[in-house]
Amino acid sequence: MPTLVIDDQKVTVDPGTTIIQAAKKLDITIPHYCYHPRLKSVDMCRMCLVEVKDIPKLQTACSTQVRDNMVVFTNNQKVLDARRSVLEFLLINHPLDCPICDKAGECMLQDFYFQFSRHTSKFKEKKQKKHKVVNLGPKIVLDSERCILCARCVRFLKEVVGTEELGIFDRGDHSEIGIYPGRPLENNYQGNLADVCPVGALTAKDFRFACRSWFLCQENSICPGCSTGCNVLVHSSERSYDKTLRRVYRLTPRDNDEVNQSWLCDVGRYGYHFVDDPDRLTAPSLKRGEEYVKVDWDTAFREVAQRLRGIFERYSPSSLGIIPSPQLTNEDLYMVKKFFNETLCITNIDFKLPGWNQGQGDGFLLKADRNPNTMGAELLGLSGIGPQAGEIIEKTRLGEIKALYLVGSDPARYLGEEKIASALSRAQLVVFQGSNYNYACKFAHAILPGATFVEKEGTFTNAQARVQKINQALRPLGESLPDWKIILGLALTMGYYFPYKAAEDIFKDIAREVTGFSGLDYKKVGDKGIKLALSGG
Amino acid sequence: MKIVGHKLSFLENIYLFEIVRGLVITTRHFFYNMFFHIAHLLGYQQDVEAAVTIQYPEQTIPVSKRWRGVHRINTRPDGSPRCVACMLCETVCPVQCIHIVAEEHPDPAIEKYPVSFEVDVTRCCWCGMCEEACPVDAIYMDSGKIPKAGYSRQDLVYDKETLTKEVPLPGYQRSLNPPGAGAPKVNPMGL
Amino acid sequence: MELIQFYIVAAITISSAVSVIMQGRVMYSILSLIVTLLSVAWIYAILNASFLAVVQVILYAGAIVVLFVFAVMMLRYEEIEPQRMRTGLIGCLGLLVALFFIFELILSSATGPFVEEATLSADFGSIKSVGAILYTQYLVPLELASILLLVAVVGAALFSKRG
Amino acid sequence: MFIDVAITLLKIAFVFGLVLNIAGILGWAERKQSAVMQDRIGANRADILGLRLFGLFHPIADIVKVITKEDWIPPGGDKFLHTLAPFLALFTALAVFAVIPFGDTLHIAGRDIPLVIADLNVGILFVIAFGSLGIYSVVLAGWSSDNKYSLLGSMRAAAQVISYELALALSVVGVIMAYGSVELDDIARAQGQYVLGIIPYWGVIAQPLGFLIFFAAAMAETKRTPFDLPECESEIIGYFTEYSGFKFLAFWMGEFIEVIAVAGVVTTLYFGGWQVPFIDSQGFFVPGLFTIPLPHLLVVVIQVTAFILKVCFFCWFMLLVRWTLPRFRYDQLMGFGWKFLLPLAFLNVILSGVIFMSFEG
Repeated sequence: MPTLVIDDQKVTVDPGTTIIQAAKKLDITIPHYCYHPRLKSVDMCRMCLVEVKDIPKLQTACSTQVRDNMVVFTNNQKVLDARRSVLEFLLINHPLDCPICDKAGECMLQDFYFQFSRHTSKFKEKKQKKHKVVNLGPKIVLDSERCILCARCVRFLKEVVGTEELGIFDRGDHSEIGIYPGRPLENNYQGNLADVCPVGALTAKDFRFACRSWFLCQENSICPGCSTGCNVLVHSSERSYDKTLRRVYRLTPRDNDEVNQSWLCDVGRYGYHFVDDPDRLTAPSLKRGEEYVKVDWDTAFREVAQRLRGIFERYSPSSLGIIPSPQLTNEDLYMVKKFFNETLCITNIDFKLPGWNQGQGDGFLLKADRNPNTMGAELLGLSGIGPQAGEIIEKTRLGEIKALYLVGSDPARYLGEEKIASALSRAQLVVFQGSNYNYACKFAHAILPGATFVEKEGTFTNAQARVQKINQALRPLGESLPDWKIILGLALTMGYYFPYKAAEDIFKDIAREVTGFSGLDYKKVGDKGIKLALSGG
Repeated sequence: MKIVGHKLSFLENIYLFEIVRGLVITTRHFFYNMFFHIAHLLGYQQDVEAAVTIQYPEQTIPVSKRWRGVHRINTRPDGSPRCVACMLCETVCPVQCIHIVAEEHPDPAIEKYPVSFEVDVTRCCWCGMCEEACPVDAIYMDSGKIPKAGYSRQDLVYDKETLTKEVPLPGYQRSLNPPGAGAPKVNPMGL
Repeated sequence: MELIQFYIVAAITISSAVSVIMQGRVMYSILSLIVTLLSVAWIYAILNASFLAVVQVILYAGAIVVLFVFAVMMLRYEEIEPQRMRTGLIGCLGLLVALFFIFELILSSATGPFVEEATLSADFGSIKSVGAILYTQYLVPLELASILLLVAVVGAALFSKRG
Repeated sequence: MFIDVAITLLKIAFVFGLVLNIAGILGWAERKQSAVMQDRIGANRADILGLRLFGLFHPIADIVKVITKEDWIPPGGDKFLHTLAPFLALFTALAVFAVIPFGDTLHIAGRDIPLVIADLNVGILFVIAFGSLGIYSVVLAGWSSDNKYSLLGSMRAAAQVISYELALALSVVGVIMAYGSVELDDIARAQGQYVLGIIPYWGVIAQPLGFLIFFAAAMAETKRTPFDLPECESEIIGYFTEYSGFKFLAFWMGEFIEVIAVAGVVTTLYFGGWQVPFIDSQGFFVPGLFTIPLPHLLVVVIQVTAFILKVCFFCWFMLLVRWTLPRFRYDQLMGFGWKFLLPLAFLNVILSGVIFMSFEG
């Protein structure tokens, strides 16, 4: 185990470690462009030069492996001069158009220039003109003038994705990134290119010009796109919602070695738009004749409670069907189970609509099951109590089930509109609770707006039975509420009281009652999640 | 707290003479001003002012060259705003009165432009920081205008078209590139 | 002409006086009282006693009832149901007294006027004549009354200082 | 008979037309005068077809504005009294003009027409009586508004008016002593005499102290600066807080009418009424030397004009005072009334009594 000194601090690392990794252990950041912890080092940018004692020339920290008794200086004058020179070199042909560059504010070139360089350009000649606004594919735009040719993108596509669409063309100061003829960017991981690029050369079309990065807030969350449960950061801002109808501006991957490393697939990355979609349900509404009337929560609860009670009194609990969605958090699902199954003794609860897990996986991050919390729903016992979800719909069509309560689920997506129309139009009461409008809402007698994953706290259990936490990044849109709160309110109106003030209280009960969750709390789940100890594996 | 009092003399104490003194002062002003008002009406003594009032919309005080009035957006030769929607003014604005929505410009040389550029003058505190922040010589407050009153709040939110139409007060222009001028003299970004 | 005027004023006086008692709302009761006093002043004026009429307005309507109003303004404003006529001993007594007066009234109008008609001097009821009577014939009662008032004023001042 | 009624109606029309017009113009005068006094220009923006006329359209604009405003009655208030109060204020202020003589007796077509609406033999006492009835408008306005601040404001206003009424009434006693009558007509006529042959024997000569007391107390009665504590619209909530629209205008007009009433009474009592020095029914004369005879009608016109001018002067003077003096604090106000003006008024009565007695004796 070599022990070395970096800037007068001693550190012991595994053999084979590079200086930049060892410095990271000491919380010393060595500036770099081409180095990426998950890609091979190539020494292209020369930014990470550090001085190693007894070696006359500066060494690249990203590729020099540590030796025992090595003494490294990352911050002395020699190193600083070198960085300055490297930056001056890199900026020779840079167009300096930070005001219109999407990367401004999170650009490493900008940061390091202000930190180390602040030079006046000595370059008198004409700047090299290159291609600007080059369409690399449906999601990415390239600006060659801003490119510093660190080749991170090229290497990402080669090493991680393996599709190798990008390459460096031409020579010298004419060098440019480009796609091979006839091989456009079509893979499912292009979004990562914009993240990987240290400067503003590659920008995401989805985020391009939508917001300056410094206006954004970040919150840890989990991608709701599939059962992988990739760790993400939600970048959000409410400042111009009225003008742009946008509050969530992007999702970026968050490091988690166990789940997604540093990557995020495009399906998940661009799947957040439903959060600010115009079809969001923003106020509880009740059907009056053919019209929907917006009401306040109390009125909505009273009406739903009254009609549910009416059906209970006239028929039996078996005339009521609940179809929750595996898109909901553990807390929401637990609340569904606790209230409808354990308190009201309804057994027609099931989330497995036919075809619920038949998306298309790609074998890397994207799973076939496009629901973030299928495992959680299974563990909480929301399946297999009574008939399957498909049977519940069928029973509704036959008139055996008089009332249907949909919690976030979209049966029309799997079963087709015709079937849903024939079933739901027969029911005496259809309550739709969810965040966005869908076909089933057409038949709902009451619509209760639920919050989306960025607007509530909770946990998802991914396919590897890993419990991961989502945090609230935004206020719920309009009057919408987290689903557990809606059920809590409905229960209270019907005369059942549950002592929950926050999602955390519900999770405590889950930990107490559900096998696998025992002993957990939000603190233990933390930012990176925790794997459940399941007997079956 | 120290109260510095002034002992009233007997004459002051019985009010009467002090009241008369006050009345004499105001009466003097009244007749002095009245005399000149009438003289002005008859066309005499025009050079003597009888009132310090300035009849605002018709008459204005000449403002200082540094005075900050209603914002204006500088234009390119083709009349489009010079603004590249970098949102630095929006960022620096201490009262958040500027709202910009950016979009991709069809011309890749310009690349980014504001679809909507709104200044809410009801919120503006006239600090002029937007002027200083602007990297492309686009926003200036040298129109020398005081915002007009409006019947609704929306009337006082100036949009891109309004702001582009504003011109600098003659002789007061602070921007180095006049609106709609040819080749810009100052071109920090090559735009 | 004068008689018609008198009957009108008398009607106003009596009806407003009844209103003083029958009103449910205190403020209206007091306003009726003012109307009563003003119409009494009018009667004085008809009787050529203009000084008395004006003094009636200044003193009663202008000063004394203002005190009443002040007192009422201090109280909480509540609507009071007009009280029923109370039967019982007091009611009977009141009825008896009323009957007696009505009887007297009928008797006197039947037997002719109480006072013989007299010709008035030209300045009857003017300030001069009232003053002359007050300061000659009724000098002592006037002075006594003014001393009483003075004592009351001094007493009030003293009490307000002490309080 | 019929002609008598017609003449009385004519007089009423003349007086009220004059008073209401002056009151309307006072609203403009107040703005303009204060502006001129303070080196400003004042309201001059209202225009009809570009014609501005020194802002004379502002009173009209004000009235249009006020009439089109919502007439609001507090839901918890007393609807009847709330409506009654402002009109009571107008009525009591206007009634005073019934006894103010605005000219000498007019001899025309064999008739003697006294130029006063009602020649009551109680004269000045009538003025005081209606002044004291004016309190009710204040009290009822505050009480019927169902607003505790209005109520407090009305209490304050009523207290002030009652306090100053005493000094007001007592200061008049001196005038009554000087001219030996309470009738305003007699008082005005008696002021045609001359002291030492050349000085007009006006009330202000006979009663200088009484004049000051009367004027101060009368200004307090009109509730204008420096005695404007009941109103001071800008900072204190007063008795007409809950008033709007036309009823507010009624209070506002009432205030200006009171100003004119005070000016009229002061003119009549202390400044010779309709008397013009050295002009009597015979014509213009220089005492002891000669007389230039003037026609009767001209003399009457001169006298009536003189009366109106005097009233206008006092209106102007009261505006001048209002825009010169700062406001009293409330305790100072009450102290000034009770501890200064009232003893002074008593002193004035005693002094005048002694002086007149010694002159007569």
